[in-house]
Amino acid sequence: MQEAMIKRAKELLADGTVNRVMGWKRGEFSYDITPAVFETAEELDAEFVCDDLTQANVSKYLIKESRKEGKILALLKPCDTYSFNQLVKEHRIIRENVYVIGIPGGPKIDIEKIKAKEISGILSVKNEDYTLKIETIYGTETMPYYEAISGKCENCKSKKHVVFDELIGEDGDVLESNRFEMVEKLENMTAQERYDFWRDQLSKCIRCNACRNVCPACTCENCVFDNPKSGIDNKAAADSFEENMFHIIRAFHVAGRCTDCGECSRVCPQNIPLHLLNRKFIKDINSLYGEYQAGADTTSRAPLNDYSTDDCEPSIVHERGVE
Amino acid sequence: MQVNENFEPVIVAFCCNWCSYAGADLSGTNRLNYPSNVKIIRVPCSCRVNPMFILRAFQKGADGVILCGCHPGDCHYTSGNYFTRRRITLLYSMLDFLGIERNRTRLEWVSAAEGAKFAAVMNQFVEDVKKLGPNRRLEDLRCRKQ
Amino acid sequence: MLKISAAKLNDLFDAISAKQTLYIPVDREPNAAEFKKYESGMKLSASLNTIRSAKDFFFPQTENLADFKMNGKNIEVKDIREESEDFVIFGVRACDARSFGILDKVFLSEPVDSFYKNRRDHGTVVTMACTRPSETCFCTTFGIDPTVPEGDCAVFFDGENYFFLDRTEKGTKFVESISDMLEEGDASKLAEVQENARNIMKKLPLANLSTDSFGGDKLNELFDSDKWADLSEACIGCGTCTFVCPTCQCYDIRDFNTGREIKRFRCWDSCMYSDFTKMAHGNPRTSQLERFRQRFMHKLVYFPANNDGEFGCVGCGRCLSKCPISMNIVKVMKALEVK
Amino acid sequence: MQRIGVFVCHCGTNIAATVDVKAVAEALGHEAGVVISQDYQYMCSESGQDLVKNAIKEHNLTGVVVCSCSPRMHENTFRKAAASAGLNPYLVEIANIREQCSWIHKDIASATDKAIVLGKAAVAKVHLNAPLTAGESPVVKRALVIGGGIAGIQTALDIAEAGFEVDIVEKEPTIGGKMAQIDKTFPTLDCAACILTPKMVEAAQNEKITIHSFSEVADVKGFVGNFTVTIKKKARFVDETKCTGCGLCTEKCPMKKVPNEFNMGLDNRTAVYIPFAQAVPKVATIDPNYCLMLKNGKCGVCSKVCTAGAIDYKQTDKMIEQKYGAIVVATGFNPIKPDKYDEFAYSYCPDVVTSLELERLMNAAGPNGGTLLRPSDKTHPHTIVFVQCVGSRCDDEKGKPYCSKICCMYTAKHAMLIREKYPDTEVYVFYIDVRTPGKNFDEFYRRAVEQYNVHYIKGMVGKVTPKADGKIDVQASDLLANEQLHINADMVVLATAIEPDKTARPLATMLTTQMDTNDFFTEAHPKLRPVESATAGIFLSGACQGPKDIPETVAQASAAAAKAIGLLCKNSITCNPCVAHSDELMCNGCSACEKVCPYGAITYQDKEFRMPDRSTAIRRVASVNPAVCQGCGACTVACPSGAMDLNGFSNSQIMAEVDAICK
Repeated sequence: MQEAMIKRAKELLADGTVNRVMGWKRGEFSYDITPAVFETAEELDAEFVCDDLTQANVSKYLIKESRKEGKILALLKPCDTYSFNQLVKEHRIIRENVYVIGIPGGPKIDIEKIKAKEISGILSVKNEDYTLKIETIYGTETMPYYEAISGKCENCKSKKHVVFDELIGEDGDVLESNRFEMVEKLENMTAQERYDFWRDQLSKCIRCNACRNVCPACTCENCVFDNPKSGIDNKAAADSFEENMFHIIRAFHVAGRCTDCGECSRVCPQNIPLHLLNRKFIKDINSLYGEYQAGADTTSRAPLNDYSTDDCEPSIVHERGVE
Repeated sequence: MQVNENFEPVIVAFCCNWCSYAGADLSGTNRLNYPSNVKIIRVPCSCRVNPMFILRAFQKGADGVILCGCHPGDCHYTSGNYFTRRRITLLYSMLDFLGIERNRTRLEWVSAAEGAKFAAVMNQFVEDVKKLGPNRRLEDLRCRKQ
Repeated sequence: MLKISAAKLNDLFDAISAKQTLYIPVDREPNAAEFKKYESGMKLSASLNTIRSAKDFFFPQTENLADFKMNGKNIEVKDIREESEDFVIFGVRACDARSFGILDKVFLSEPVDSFYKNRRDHGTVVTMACTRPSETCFCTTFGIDPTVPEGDCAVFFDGENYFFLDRTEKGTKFVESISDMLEEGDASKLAEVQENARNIMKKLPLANLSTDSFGGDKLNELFDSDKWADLSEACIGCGTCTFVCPTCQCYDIRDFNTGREIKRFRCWDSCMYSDFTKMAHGNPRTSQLERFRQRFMHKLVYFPANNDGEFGCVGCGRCLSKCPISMNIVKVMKALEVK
Repeated sequence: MQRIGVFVCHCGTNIAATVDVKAVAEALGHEAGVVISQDYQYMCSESGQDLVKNAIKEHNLTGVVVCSCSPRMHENTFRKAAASAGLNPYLVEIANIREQCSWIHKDIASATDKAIVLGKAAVAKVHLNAPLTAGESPVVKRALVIGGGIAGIQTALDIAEAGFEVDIVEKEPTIGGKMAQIDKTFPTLDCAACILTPKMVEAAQNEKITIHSFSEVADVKGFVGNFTVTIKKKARFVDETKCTGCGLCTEKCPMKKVPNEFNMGLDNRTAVYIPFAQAVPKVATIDPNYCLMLKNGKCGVCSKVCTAGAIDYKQTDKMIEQKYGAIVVATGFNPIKPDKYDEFAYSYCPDVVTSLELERLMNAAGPNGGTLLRPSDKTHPHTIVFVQCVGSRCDDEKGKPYCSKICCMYTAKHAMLIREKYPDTEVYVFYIDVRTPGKNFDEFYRRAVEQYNVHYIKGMVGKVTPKADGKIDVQASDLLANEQLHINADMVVLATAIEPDKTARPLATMLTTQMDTNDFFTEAHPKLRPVESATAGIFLSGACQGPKDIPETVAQASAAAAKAIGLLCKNSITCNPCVAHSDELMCNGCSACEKVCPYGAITYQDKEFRMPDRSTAIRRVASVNPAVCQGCGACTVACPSGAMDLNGFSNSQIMAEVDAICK
């Protein structure tokens, strides 16, 4: 697959369709893959990588890239196409300046899941018939592929590319997923248990802003948390309140816009399950205002910019679940 | 739950200018009683209330926040309160998800004619918040009154 | 050498924590260790390192500096400093131990940062030698021997026993304070364990990373390098690298209005942030390229220039595993290296 | 540094009895920035206002806080006072310590504490108030009326009468609308054409009125006082300026089998046609769906017979653009088609007709020349059954939830006319209720029952079944007698629900006005602003706003005209300065604000900016039209970056109030 991508990218560079390629670059190890822009065939041959460990959603980079001279080729996994579409919808990406090739999605492997099995000194990871063969400084280790699946791929919502100019590999379908399982589990806890759960999680936050800065929905020119004029700016949580505040407001600002790409939880250095906050909003929106998938199209009205005269009252919160 | 008789909660009420603020005025005109814990902030429309304001109130020491607007369909700006309803439903649901007590927040539709309702709503809300006691789950310790 | 058997380690922790606050690394979840205040029964993490570095103990992420109160037209300033209590950090790795030396150079040189010094004076650093380094480790690049860590007292594990080597006056006091629990032991197996670890270090993928191309005298060529554009291209401008880094020491000072008083506090800042060192006139570094360059120039050029050639990196590898886009100091060094 | 004056009103004893006003003034005097804090018996009185004015001058105040009654009461009073003393009126804030404090609390201590807190919140807010100036926007002195029925005609005539240019856009070839199709009107039974056609002529002859018939609104841009509307004049293949309306072409046209819309398809017309004798403009129109020349290129008879040379087969749709200060919507209604109601056999039994079809059947200009005959066999019907509420007051999806309002009365009219003209005919009316609130309405209905012996039966018609002998079996229930009935009828007339015209919804989108779920236009306020839409400068006339009979329609049409005239009289409009504004440096251009704006006040433009990294970039940014924005603030919350803020109720002002209350 990687070879097919490189081949096609080189063709599109050569025939002048595009002048750049947005992809990924290999690093020092097998897993430290960095999003990168390639300009020549040589660079692609030397450094381009797209394998089981390539997780990053590159759609956010296209905001800037689509405003540069010439057209750029973007290789997008199914989940990335939702982010891309949402950004087109919000006039952030200039669609005409991007040539989109839909590429197959995951499930991707997350190195952290391997390291969590107390496997260290990892030199290489190979997928051999759904068993991972891991070469380490301390010898060879194996583990089942599925145990190393990235959190963002665990409840894949769709294998369908919602936008593309051409495909490499086949297009898939929107999947039935049980992605709200954990949200439901929390909803069924008591308020005290939920409070304890989130305090435990959010108190780990170091406010590195990785979740925000990687998020394809967080594309504000200037985030309210960075803007002294907003009145709520802060750099570090000086009190537990500010940990809550940051994550509540961030989730609220992306509610109805979050495509559930899972990047926030993937990049969190403290492993906070931030995607649960977004999924809570998605679940509520789906159940209260009708199924809505952000990024599925570029024309629908976002649920928070819309209403129905017979919407439920907020008191519904009191009627559901457990306090 | 035990009610602490000495606990006087701080209650912030956001009221839309056209209906609820007028409703609050009417309950005054009719000399209807509700606790002085309730302090009203006038906003043009309930849809002006940003979730940030609600969180800010809790941060700075509020024990309960109530938002009042025109009845759905009666918005002076025709649709503002419909947006409010969605936003606030989701916000309150999220606060609930984080384990914040449900009764600390409320949304009520009070028309300019419903002075009695305004007073009744405020009486009930203050009583509910008193039952909960001081806001501890969504407070900023730095702002706690010693 | 004085030792304690692995089985009795928790007894030792109980004894230390009875006298002063003790922090040890524990597993919050697999592959995610953090320093926690010891409570009886807590298990020492087997992880190589913690996610957050140990710098938090001396340079916490947020710290109140002073309170202001308005009284009519007067402003009352309250000094809220309190003497720190004595505490012990157990299980600090060699890289983090070296980072304290780097932080000392910043905070303990004139004018001395009294908040930092207060904590530093009261903290005893008990380090733990590494036996099982990871592929992301490159401390040897900066002349650190992870098998013989610095710190007030170093602890070595040979698989059965923990051996204690006091290295400073504070360390000696610490060992004395627990001497009744320790016994003299045979350290012969230890040398073998250390040798084994050193051999692994030599075989690590980053073992050959060199600092030859860096240092205070390389300012202009490195600053002007055309590689920065490529290197910084994917940087998302978050502060992960900075906040997990044991040597990053930049902070911002802010005021918080509680309604009754102003609390002046400082908090970590990151040179990756767009408002870093923003002043009245604006921001000296306006692009992510400049901000990105600042971080690495600081560690590899500016810091050694001002500190007798000492680099501002200890090779702990945290940024290698935590950067959301996997860009890090090793990639920067390799790209800028003069071969 | 701010210099704020605080003025605490006693309001006689209204405030002073429960609030220690001196203590409030004293406490607020210590607040940051407050340079003077006074109390007074009646702050709103002449001398009270002078106190404020003098303090503004004497202390060079930058802000004023009045602790008094509700701002809904005297905010304007104090703003004016401030303005007269040279302080921007928007630098005044009111702390409501009467309605929301002294009148509701009995305990002096707690009421005083609360008054102080409310005062502090107002002081905190006024610190952040900015002087605001109401903008002005010019008014184009021309109105557009969309729809040329009786509502549109009346509105246009009234506006023209006041001396303003007004254009009517009518999608049909003639104005007149539904009223032109009606035979007689209730409750006076005068002839509809006799009262309508003079008005149509008056409109045509009025110099101030321009009629764009056979035209549609294609695009609307702009805002109150300054709309730019594109009107599509559909090709009618006849040069309006040349056609004399002689009708020769319609006589000679060989294509004579076109269903005649004006007569509800009950008879036929030619391919080139004039809808009815009194049509305005009296100009022929060629129907391209049937014209042999336009379809096959063979015929050309009309062109040959036209002495004026008005026929133009090459005519195309034409777009014209015009500026207007006000727009009146008068798009009217249509009866629904009852073909979804299988039980009424409408779709397959020709003798089951709708009420509007009955109007044509009875009309002298109708298909039968005014004699009521069954459509199927042209015989005289002896038993006629009227069914009320067909599709009105319906719970299911086939019909409408609302009452169509006019059916009860026109059915009484039909029943009475039939009994009058054909006394041998039995007339049955099945109804849920008979609703006759209106001047002389109930008397009219009672006349039908009592004098004309119309059989009113409270009950529902269950099934209408055409029989082999040409009769119709009407199976119904009589709820009062509690029995099932079978009526052997000759004709059945369905009082079908009325619904807004189909063109209304796309039009509402263009106008950024709102509609209810039934596609009726929503008025700005259901009680107090019934002829205005929520969008400034757009007014509502007639049944497009809800079901109405003719007198109501005409009344509303004149009311809408009055509102439009009120607007057109002004040379410019003063805008409310408490409007939203966007910080362009912060704006993402994501369109969230535009989506929630009920007024269409937000537009986007691509602008070049110098970015923080000294590069230049073209960015899409929002801008708010202050003449259109009403200041609700919906956009400020929809905006994630906080670029959108509201004058007078800014984020920082509201948060300052929150802080002051909570501390």
